[in-house]
Amino acid sequence: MLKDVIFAGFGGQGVMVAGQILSKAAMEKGYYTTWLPSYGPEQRGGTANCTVMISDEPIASPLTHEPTYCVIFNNPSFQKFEPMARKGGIFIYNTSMITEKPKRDDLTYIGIAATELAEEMGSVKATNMILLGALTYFLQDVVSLDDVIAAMREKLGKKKPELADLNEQALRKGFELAKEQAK
Amino acid sequence: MLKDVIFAGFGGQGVMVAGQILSKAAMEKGYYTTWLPSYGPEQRGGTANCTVMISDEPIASPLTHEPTYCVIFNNPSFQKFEPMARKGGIFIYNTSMITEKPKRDDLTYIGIAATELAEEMGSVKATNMILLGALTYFLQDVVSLDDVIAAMREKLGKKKPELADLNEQALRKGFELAKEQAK
Amino acid sequence: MGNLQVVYEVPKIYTGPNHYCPGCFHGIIHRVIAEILQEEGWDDISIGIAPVGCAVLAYDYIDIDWFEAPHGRACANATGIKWAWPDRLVFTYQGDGDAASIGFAETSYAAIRGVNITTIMVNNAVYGMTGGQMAPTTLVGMKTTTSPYGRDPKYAGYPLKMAEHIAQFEGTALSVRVSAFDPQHVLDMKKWIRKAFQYQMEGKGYTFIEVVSTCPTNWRMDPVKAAEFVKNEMIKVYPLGVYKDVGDEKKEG
Amino acid sequence: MGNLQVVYEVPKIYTGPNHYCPGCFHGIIHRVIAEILQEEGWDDISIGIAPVGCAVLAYDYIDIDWFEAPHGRACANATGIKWAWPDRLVFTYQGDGDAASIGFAETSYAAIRGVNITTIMVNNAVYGMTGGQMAPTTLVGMKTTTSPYGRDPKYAGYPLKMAEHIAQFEGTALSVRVSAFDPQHVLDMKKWIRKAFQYQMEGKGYTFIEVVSTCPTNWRMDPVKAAEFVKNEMIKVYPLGVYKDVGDEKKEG
Amino acid sequence: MPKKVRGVLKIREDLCKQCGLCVAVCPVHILDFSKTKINSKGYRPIELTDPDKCVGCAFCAMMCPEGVIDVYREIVEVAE
Amino acid sequence: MPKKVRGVLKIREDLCKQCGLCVAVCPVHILDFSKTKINSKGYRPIELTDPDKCVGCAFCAMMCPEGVIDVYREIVEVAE
Amino acid sequence: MGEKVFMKGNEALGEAAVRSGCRLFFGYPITPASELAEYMAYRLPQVGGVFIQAESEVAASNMIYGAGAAGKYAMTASSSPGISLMQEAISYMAGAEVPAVIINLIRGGPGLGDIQPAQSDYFQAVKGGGHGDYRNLVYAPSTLQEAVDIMPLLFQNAFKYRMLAMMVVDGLVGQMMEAVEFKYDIDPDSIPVPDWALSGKKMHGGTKNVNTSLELDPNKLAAHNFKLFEKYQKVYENERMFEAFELEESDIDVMIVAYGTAARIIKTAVKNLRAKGYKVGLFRPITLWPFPDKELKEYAQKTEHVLTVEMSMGQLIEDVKLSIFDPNKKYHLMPYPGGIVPTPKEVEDKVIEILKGGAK
Amino acid sequence: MGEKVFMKGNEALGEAAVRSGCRLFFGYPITPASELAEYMAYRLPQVGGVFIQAESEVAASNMIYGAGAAGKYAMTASSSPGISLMQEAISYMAGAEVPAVIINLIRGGPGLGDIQPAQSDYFQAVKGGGHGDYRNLVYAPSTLQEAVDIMPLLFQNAFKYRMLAMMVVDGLVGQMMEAVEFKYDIDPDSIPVPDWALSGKKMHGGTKNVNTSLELDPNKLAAHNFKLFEKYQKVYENERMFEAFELEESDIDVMIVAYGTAARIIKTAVKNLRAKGYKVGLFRPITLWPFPDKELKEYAQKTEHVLTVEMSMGQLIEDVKLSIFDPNKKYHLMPYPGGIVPTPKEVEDKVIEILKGGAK
Ligand SMILES: Cc1ncc(C[n+]2csc(CCOP(=O)(O)OP(=O)(O)O)c2C)c(N)n1
Ligand SMILES: Cc1ncc(C[n+]2csc(CCOP(=O)(O)OP(=O)(O)O)c2C)c(N)n1
Ligand code: SF4
Ligand code: SF4
Ligand code: SF4
Ligand code: SF4
Ligand code: SF4
Ligand code: SF4
Ligand SMILES: [Mg+2]
Ligand SMILES: [Mg+2]
Repeated sequence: MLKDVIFAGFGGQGVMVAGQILSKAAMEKGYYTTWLPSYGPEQRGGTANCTVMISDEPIASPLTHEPTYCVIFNNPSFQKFEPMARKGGIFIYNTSMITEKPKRDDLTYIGIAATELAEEMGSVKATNMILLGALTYFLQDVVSLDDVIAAMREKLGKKKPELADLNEQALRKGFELAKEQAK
Repeated sequence: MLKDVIFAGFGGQGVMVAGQILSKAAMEKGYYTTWLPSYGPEQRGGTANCTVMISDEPIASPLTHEPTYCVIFNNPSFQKFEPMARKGGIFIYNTSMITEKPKRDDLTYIGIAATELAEEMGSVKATNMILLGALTYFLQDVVSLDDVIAAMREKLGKKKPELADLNEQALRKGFELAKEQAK
Repeated sequence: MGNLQVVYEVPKIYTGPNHYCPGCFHGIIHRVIAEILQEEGWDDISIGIAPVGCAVLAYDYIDIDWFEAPHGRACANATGIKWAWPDRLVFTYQGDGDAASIGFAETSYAAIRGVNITTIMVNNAVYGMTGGQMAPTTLVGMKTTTSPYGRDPKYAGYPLKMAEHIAQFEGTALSVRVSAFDPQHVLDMKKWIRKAFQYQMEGKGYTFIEVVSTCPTNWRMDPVKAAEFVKNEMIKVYPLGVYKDVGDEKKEG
Repeated sequence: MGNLQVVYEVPKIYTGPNHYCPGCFHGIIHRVIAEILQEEGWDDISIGIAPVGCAVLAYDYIDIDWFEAPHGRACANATGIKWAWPDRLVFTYQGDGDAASIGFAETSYAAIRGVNITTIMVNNAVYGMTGGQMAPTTLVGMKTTTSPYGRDPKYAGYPLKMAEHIAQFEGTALSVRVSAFDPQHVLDMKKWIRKAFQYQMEGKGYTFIEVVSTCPTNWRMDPVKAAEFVKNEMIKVYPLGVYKDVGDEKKEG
Repeated sequence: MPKKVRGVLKIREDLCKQCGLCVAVCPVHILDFSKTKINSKGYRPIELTDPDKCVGCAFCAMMCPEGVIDVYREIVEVAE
Repeated sequence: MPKKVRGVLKIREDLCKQCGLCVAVCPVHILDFSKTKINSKGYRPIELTDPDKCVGCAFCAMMCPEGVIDVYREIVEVAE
Repeated sequence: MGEKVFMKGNEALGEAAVRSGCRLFFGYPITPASELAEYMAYRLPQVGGVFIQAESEVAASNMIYGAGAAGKYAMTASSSPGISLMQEAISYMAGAEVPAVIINLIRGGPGLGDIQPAQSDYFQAVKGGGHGDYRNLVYAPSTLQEAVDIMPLLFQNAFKYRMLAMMVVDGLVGQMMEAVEFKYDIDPDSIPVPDWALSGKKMHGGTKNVNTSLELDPNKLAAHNFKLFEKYQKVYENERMFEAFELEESDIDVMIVAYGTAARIIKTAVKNLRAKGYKVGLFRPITLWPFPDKELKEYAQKTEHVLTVEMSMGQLIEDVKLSIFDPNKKYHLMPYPGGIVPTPKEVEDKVIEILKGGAK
Repeated sequence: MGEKVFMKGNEALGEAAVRSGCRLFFGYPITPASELAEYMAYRLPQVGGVFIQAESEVAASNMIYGAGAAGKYAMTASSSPGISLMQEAISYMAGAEVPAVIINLIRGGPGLGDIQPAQSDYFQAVKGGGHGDYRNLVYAPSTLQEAVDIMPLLFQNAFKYRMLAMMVVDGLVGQMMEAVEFKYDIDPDSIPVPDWALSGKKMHGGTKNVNTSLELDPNKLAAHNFKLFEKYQKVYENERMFEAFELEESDIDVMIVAYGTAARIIKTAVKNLRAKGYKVGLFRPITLWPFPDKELKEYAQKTEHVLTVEMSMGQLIEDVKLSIFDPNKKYHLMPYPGGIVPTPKEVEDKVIEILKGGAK
């Protein structure tokens, strides 16, 4: 079993943290997992992305060139990763920021107005958690929603406990929305 | 034909210059020739030496490990080069400074009280020229005394013309003494 | 623009867009250099030396010949270039880490040797490009990624004052500390950079301009706050002023 | 020696013979350092850093632990050694080329960082070891093998004044220029080197002693003339004196 | 009719990074970020909230790191 | 009998390099290079031309780069 | 101890050094190695250690040189251009037999290049970056866990053999987060101060220690060189490390040789190829010097095709050829310069092409 | 022009550079290269050139880097430790394709070592002293006359290919006096300023020139690397130089491979051995990179025994083996580290021993 996930968006949209939380949740469940960011000055202003791999055996390559799961935060990332996504993969994207329209028929697209929803819930900062929650729905054979919530709390809870509750709500929201759309 | 000569003594005794003049004289006669000094901080205080090679074909090695001609200015150099000298070689040494006594029977030793003679002639600085003059006697198949005098004048004459005459005298003196002893 | 009178036009040789973070002074300083070069007609004979630091891509932003230097070595490269073309205008554009840490010797030696070049050193108290590490100019107590508990003089010593330092050398013709936190100071900066270039063209020796600048990103401040921090805190430690100016005394001999 | 009263005995830890040219001050300075270390009982806890320069073999002449540094890097090596053993007495012994040219950054940064070590820099205005090339300290107009027409400021800039330079940094506890051209100055030098070591043991910061010295060989002067040249010419450009002394103010915090 | 000098700005909106340095220094406080536009970089560029008040001092242009702003002056007649 | 202080030198002749720094600073001018000895390095080491005059000031020792000289004092009675 | 922590590579490398007993870090920031310095700046003060930000890599390398000569575990980390600036000190440390640890997170070159993962400092690390004849211990782990596991070995072998130990990895290892387990936590006070350390005479019986790389007599310097190479021979005999992955059969279609990140990625290719029925295996040197040449030669007997995949233009392949030294094998090279990381697919395609006879 | 002058090697090297059209020298003193700087300090002002004593070799290398990018012939000279300090700039010059000339008068290492003639910076010069994948032109003349003869080639090829040209010799060449003939005297004004030179826009049509080694996009950087290696391939094809000495017969008892001073000395050994009836010859690479590998392989067909004599511990021999790449030959090595120069006698004895079957 090998799950390969890409999170991609502008720097500052919480792309990196979303990936780290997923990876951490997987680790706590006993899986092998890697998290790899794009790095360097191109982060500044430009797009940033990270790759999460989850497997039940040691992970050879932390890089994926054909991601099965894509969590996409902005237009440039949509353009970059839609063609790369693996046939039959899951393509979750933030319709609040993305004007691009799905072009492939071999992917499951999950469009969520995550930024708007997050704003409604109290803070745009929860955007990434909504999208992560949505992803979690498709990764339940590996991590449950509770696992991800726990990982999120461990990662963020200490520093910003007030944010943790909001984030939990957001994760749950995303999960629900994915469930609905996936039907 | 290959002539290999070593000049050795304290720094400041004119060892290097004597070698350069010989080498220059040989070059002017159309021979291939090299002059190689020992170099570096060991020059300071310690002994210094230079090797002169003269040949009618390109010189492969500018180093000799068995010099045929040795011109020796002080005790440490006597000790160092006497054992190295080539069988049948010419070993010229300055008895004014050297207390060592010849130990081999396969060398032609030419002992000259060069420093004292030079002092008598007007300056200790001519010591090296007396010894070079002596050497010249043995190298006549390559350079004549006049060749060496000319080279000396070119090398030193411009800067110190007053010294040049003394030096010529010294070269002639050394040449004569060698001639006498060699008989 | 018809009967409109020009008050200010961005110089044509300032060629954006740039990659700097919003509000970073690097852009202001570039623009001002471009203004001077264009106004004086020096853009045709100028060679800029870009540093390794956030301004590494400076060569994309001013339309003159450019050299990209190894980290810290800009003044050595500039020395080579200047002696290749003694009548060209040669300047280095450097960060504080670049000019004052790894390049401390090369920068100082340009002054000691009195090389007829100009250095514009942008002091933002951190290593911007690499993610906000401590610079020699970091204030005591200031937290950076390599001084997470605040700069501690016991291990890291004290802020380095380059304008004062460079002023001490006989080879220095001009050493000035300026800033850009408000329009007046931008104009003042322009005046001194122009003077530095002029001195260079007159063969007066090494000229050095330190610009007290910002790094909103690594200071974790918005640009306006960062500009205020310069005004209120930075220039306490790095007082603006002219530390050396040989005036008209010294001409090339 | 029976009823003889000792006026002066060469310290036992000064272990000659050395390789220096006759009359070179390096020997005097070594001897004085040895005197202090022996008098204070510090020889047991001292680590000296020898330079690349004529004093490269300093480790043969004083009976303490020694490190031989790459050319110019003595202060960086000393920083590593000092942080390995913070309570040891760590000093660098360097030439002017070593400490002020190739090692300019490392020496300066010991001061900027306030590293608790001592540097003794021997300023003989030339590169002695390599055969008398120009040093940053060479006087204007002075002929050396790489300034055969005399040091020309147009290409080579102006003499570098290290004691003044080092004094400017906050991390510096003591910066003094001394000489050794007569017995009084030798004693004065001894006083200040001792003070530097004392400050170090008290954790006061970086201490720097510049000794205006001779190079009879490369100056092509006899030793007595060379000493006179120091007295009459060198100290005009390199005035002796205390450029910084924090006194008892600053203790390790 | 009385005349007065009025400033006119040319704004390269696409270059603006919404840093606010110009906004902070405008002596008559007429610069603000657009409520309606987002440029290609994703920033809300500046706009003049009250163009008539512009004195054409070019403080904004002086401060702009991106070279967004050109400043001109025109003489306008003022209705009493 | 009147007494006076006299300096006594211990000279490690083999270390001397004949540099003359000691000679130049001796306040009573009693140091000179040996006319007779040459040491193992080939130098003529210093010697006292008039040992009685030595005041034991140790100036010579202070200046000596080679650590040639130790200086002691003794009280001697002086014949009137 | 022993628990798994999810950590960024650079931080794990730093923690590994701390747990190896290292309390001295001297460094200068550079992408992608900066977080290692940053972690040390944060961590060392907590454990009584010292972090010094040097003014340059020249200075940093000379600080570890000093600290190593003083007998203490010391470390620096940098990336390619910074490592180039350390070459003089590295040569000196070899000459003076000073132990220290340097991590090179190699990035794309030459020059300023980029900051992506690369292996193009191979020659510099194993042949001669600095002047003179010398060797460094060079470890090239393939995963973060392996890097963490061997970290104590770097310090211990550096001190055992009195020589520099380098770890070469790349930005991928430094930037990646992964679960790592620290199986050790060595008390620095338990590490004896060597008797050659510069620590003041009184620490070692009153006889002075001198640390120098100078020897003006060429005969003595030559003897010193021969002595060093005897030591290196011992290191060669004791310290070669490698992994043979899927190389059990006696006949292998293609043997791939790769190290570090390239090797890690190639394991995927090997698995995929195996799934398709190709007998493919990977020979992975873990020590680049001493290079496991005997072992590589041995495994090469099993195959006709040797495919070297390296994130450089053809550096590793020289050691591969020198090890096997058999003109009857077919040697293939996939060079990945400039910060490009190979993909399993590319390697799979190449292997298939080789076996179809399409590749030379 | 054309007359023979009796000159010290370092001075002749300087004069050769001046007559090649070089008017810019940036250097830092070091034994045994100092006299070259000293000569330039004396000579350049006479011909309107500029001598700058840099504050360090780091600075010197960056000064020639700047001057080369400005389109002018520029040069520095140093010896081993100084060359180590230049490795960052050397890598940058390769990446940015900046031409310049560096002379390395190699001395015994590692570390401070000694100041005697050595060849132990071979790997550093030809493999990778600096970071990243790159090559320098490396010339290793064997006599002063040869050094003088090829000096213009260094500058011209540096500019032709936009890359660094190094000359590696040793203190023996620098310190020796010998008669040299200068067969050229090139007017610097006759050398065109390249259109890529940084000289101010107006010099090249108003469009700016940028000289950089930075390329943050790894795909572009990889492409740049491949482009560089295409250039290197061209250099390899055009510029290999070697001498085959006494290698005419179709069967040779022992072929010695050596370069520089070692080769010069071995010619004596070859003559002596020939006089004794041994069929011995010398293969002498003149360019160390590009290495004359094809030619060496060709000549190696004639012999069973290949004896590498190098003033280092075993560096040249790797390229010898890679070139010949035939396990059926017998490879012998005489390593001379630390500043020791081989004697003809030692080499003669070794050859005789080999032919008696005594040597492995
Ligand atoms: C030899 C070397 N060391 C380190 C680096 C990494 N590096 C790039 S920029 C930089 C510091 C930049 O800081 P500064 O000069 O202050 O410029 P800023 O980014 O703050 O404008 C460093 C350390 C490098 N590229 N090369
Ligand atoms: C990297 C390097 N560059 C140059 C040298 C050569 N070198 C040895 S000593 C020296 C200068 C010594 O001068 P200084 O430091 O003034 O000491 P002095 O001999 O005058 O006491 C130089 C340039 C070297 N050994 N290493
Ligand atoms: S990191 Fe700092 S210095 Fe660099 S561009 Fe951003 S704000 Fe400016
Ligand atoms: S060369 Fe000069 S500094 Fe060196 S030992 Fe001789 S006199 Fe002293
Ligand atoms: S020109 Fe002056 S008044 Fe007008 S918008 Fe700009 S800052 Fe404000
Ligand atoms: S200063 Fe320039 S970039 Fe900043 S907000 Fe104003 S116009 Fe935009
Ligand atoms: S002790 Fe004083 S008086 Fe006596 S010899 Fe020495 S200098 Fe002269
Ligand atoms: S100072 Fe010392 S070395 Fe010099 S002459 Fe006097 S005793 Fe001899
Ligand atoms: Mg900065
Ligand atoms: Mg000096």
